[in-house]
Amino acid sequence: MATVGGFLVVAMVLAALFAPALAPHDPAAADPRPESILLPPGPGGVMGTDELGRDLFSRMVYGGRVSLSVGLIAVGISLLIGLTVGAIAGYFGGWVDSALMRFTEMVMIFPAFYFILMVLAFLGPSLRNVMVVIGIFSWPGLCRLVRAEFLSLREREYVLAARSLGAGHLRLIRRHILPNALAPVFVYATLAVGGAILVESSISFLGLGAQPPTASWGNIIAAGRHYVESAWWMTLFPGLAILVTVLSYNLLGEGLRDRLDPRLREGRDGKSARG
Amino acid sequence: MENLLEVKGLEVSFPSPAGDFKPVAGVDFVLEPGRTLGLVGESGCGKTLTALSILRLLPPPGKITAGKINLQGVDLVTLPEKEMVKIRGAKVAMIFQEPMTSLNPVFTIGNQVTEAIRAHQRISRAAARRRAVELLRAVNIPRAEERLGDYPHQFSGGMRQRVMLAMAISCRPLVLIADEPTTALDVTVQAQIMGLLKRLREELAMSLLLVTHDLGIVAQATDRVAVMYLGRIVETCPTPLIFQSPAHPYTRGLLRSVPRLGQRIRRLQAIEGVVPESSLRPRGCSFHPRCELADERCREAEPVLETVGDSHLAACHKAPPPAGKTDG
Amino acid sequence: MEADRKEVLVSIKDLRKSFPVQKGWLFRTVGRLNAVDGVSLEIEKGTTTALVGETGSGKTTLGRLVLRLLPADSGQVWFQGVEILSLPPSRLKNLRQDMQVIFQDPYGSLNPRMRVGEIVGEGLRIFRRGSRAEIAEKVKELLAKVGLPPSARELYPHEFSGGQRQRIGIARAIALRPAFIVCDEPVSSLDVSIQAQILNLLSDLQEEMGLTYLFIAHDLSVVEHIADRVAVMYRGRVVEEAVRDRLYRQPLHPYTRVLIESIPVPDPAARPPSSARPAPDSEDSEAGCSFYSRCPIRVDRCREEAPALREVEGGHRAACWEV
Amino acid sequence: MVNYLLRRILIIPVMLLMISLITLGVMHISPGDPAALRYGLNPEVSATALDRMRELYGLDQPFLTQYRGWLIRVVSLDLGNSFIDDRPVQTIILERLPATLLLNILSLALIFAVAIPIGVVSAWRRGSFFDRSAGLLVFIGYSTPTFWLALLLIMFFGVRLGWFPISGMRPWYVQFMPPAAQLRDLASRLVLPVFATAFGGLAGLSRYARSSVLEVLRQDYVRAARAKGLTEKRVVWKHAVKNALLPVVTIMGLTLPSLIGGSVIFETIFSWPGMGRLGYNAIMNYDYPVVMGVGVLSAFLTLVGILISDLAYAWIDPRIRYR
Repeated sequence: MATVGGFLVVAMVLAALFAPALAPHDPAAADPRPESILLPPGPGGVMGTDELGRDLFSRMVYGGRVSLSVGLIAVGISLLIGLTVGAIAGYFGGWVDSALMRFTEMVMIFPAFYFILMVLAFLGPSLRNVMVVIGIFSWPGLCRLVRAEFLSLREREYVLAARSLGAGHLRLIRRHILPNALAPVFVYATLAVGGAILVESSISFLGLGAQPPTASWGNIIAAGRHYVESAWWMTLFPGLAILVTVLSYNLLGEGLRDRLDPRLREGRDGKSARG
Repeated sequence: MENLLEVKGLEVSFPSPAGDFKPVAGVDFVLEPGRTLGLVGESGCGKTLTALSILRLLPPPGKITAGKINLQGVDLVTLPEKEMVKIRGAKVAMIFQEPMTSLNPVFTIGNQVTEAIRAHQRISRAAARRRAVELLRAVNIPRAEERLGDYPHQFSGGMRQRVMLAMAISCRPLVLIADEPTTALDVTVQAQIMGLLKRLREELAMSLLLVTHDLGIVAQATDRVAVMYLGRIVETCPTPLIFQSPAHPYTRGLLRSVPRLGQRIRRLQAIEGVVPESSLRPRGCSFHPRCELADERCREAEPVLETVGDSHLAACHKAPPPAGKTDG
Repeated sequence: MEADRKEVLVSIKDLRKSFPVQKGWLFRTVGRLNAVDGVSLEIEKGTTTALVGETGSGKTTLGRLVLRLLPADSGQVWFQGVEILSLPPSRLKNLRQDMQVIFQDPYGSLNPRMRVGEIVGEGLRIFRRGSRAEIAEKVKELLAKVGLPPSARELYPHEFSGGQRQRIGIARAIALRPAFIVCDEPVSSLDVSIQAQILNLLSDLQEEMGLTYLFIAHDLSVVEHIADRVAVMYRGRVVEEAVRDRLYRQPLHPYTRVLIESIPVPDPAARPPSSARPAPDSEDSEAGCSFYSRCPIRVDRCREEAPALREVEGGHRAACWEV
Repeated sequence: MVNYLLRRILIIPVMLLMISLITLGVMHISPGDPAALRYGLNPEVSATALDRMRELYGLDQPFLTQYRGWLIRVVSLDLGNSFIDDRPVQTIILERLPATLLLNILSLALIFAVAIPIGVVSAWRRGSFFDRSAGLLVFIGYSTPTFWLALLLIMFFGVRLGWFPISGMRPWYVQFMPPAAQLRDLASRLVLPVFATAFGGLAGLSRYARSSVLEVLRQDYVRAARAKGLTEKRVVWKHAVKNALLPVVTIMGLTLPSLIGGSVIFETIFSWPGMGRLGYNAIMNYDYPVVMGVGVLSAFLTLVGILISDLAYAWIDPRIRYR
């Protein structure tokens, strides 16, 4: 499962990197003559053309760049915030923890999507803003995970042993706590990339993400929405692309979880069955 | 005496990609009516899995792959699951090592005890409730009637084990399996639970299969003992004999390494080496790498349980012949 | 008896620690639990002092307070003439070289992502005791000392059995040549055959390195084997303390007696363990003796007034009105 | 318990404060930002809006003064008037609220009714054909962009097959029909939006329920229940399900924000006259008072929902009910 997911993820990253080589046409090159708009998939283009006569396949390839970069950077931002806040809360505990967690809870139950739309509309929709805003609203889950790991790890006896050997805060975190907390964080981050891509596509669909003429899967669907009855390909292909991309991150994440997180491993090894 | 429960050649396997491994590899013992058999061994020797096999409650993917478990002449190994449900809790009951987690936290004690009663007896709710109160009194829980409405978290570990015991005896089982019933409890509570167990066994004329690692408990509470090592029984005899004249070097080593109250010695005599993983069972006698008497034969041929004395069996090439007795 | 007394290495004075009692998922504080409730104890150099008690008696907490792995609420701990609870962190670090700890759980006490060599050598690296090569050499020696092959350095903890892991933990604890080690139930999760090996190893090391142990345990038979002095704890207090032989031959406190009588002896001819009265469902009164409700020899005074630990005779202390 | 609930309720004003602060902060920056006007979908509206904003909030004044003014209005339940049609914001929102509640409550009910049985059966029959196919479906469902799914539904069931109407909730002509027919009309209009709204949560929750039941099935008390002689059915549906519900209920509370976010999309796609579409249109038209009103109310609804899920948790778990 992880292998399939990993393969797809790599393939898609490569496609995004080499988009100019892969796309047969300029994604923004319009050809608004009646005979070249809304062409079904065929010799003119493997995925047909859109309402402005642009080659849909080329637009899809470039749209992939948008989705991937938004997904990765937004998760990067949320990792940065989540790891920092979670580590501080979990390591120091006490009132620091309470204060940070109250705050995290609030962000968590915030009707984030609505506020993302609002912020984007008021500050101006741009891809950079989309990444930042998604990152800012999506860290609480990660933060809680990191905190829980830190809270439990810092009570482990091997951490106590290191403390009794005179290890300082930095050494404890770097050598003893962080390495043991990273596996679930990594899994979570992988799954979060899929989630961020979904959010980005919804935002673009609502017209507040990537702005035309930049192509993104979400805004292609938004444009295709008006031709649902006549040009199904404009809706179908970008949707499938999102589905497959998100699916591959989820597959990768779940696969990693099965391998890295023994608590969720379903098959039991012999040791746990020892009498 | 007629045998109530007879286990013959029991083998438990866990399939794994690296090949099946057999934590229980040929176990034989009999349990006589009204007697207590102690199943003794260190962690990983397969004693708990042996006990769970009798109720067919092995954790997946574990399976019984060979052997017979005869209860009053009925083989439990081949019994359909539908019939097996009628045995569990009714004819054979079990209590476990962890009283803290063996009760469901979201149901009241009353609910769980009456549930055990009504699983096998067709009686009204009210009657089951009355019976539950009787049972809680039988295991010395104060204010039994009030406590029916309480939840497990309102009970201490010792009290929870009493509740488990109440459920286990609710259908007057023929056999009670107690898997390390006091290991998780403090020594003073342990003494209470063991006393209670002994009393109930006598009053209800049950047979008790007591799984334990504690030779003190064996000495105090059992009639007969079976010592397990790496999934096999290496020695079995009436309890006093194991302390007077242990025949297997492992048993001797075990007895020597236990610190005893009031008998302080300069140095404990440890058994050297470590217990290997059951997946890496040594060839020949599985104890030979740790045995000071081991020779070529022990490395090659696996010893079987043989009579070494009056109802005393041991699986050792070096065990003394039936006539003579050893001083250990 | 007093004349035999050796130099005191660790002196604990009126140590206290309470934890908030939080219940359920809401983690609301419903009261405070006095885990360690005014304990005073002296530990002589080169000896083993055992701390015995049941679950929740506060013995593990006491061990961690003494090492300052947990902050105490009040009280003092003197170690080699220094009061360590008031020490600033900078000076505490140096002190760490002289006091170490061995834990109960050989599975949880070793970092699963570090090689054994790194685990054992960590203290040496923290205090820069030599170059890389010197530390590697030192680690080999330490492993040999606890009975492990030098090849163990390259392996991870999960590749060892429980007893071997406990040896690794011991090697880590003695790496800096400490004077004092808190052994927190070091053998209670091991099988008896392995338990004896580890107990013997601890005795050998004590002899060789002149170590002082605070040996925390719940098993009185093990304690009798290894301890020079024994302190019995009940609900956060020391209720009896004496030289080993005195404590086992003439236990004064009723709790100690119950404890000793409850142990099943591996001898079918021995008397069966007596079962004491069950624990109460109600809490004991705040003011009185904490053992009141379970005590077979209680009198009215015990309910009103808690007895202090006092010397009965020849260094034998007990906290009971009836002795 | 009471204490906890109080804290949960107290968080509401704090949360509302934070929301209004963010909203106002963003507004404070944005109207002066030409970028907003350039990218605005309707420059004329935003230009008028800007003037009205100045007038309404006193944007020339310092931020805190503005905020104080706004707070006073909120406390006196005066959210201002819409820039578009000059009606009071409360009135507009109250008109739209029932439609949103109807949609979301129905989809919540659908999620619960379908996801939990799927999760339980998958866990119980782990590795079976049912489990594997449910797992696959759930996985795909989890990765599907739901707005796209909604379009496909419209395309297929609405346009091609013509089974269901594709937009609106209550067209004007409905009032001339008999009540039963009105209800039937509403039901047919609800099918697609409810399904689309529930889809994402359905996948997530059934997977969650499955792993939660699996976890419970590993517990000691499940083995103990089997040892009592209970049938497998009873073990699963009584002992496992109630425990497994605990984490599911918690996650349910946390699903609410995304349900509300989903309302924006689905109500827009299905032309559903609810709060989500109201909010979206207000955002696109820079109708600040309405934007703020919808934001505050949806935050409030989320908090109420989470409060309900906390109560449900406490109701199931006796460890909380009895402090």
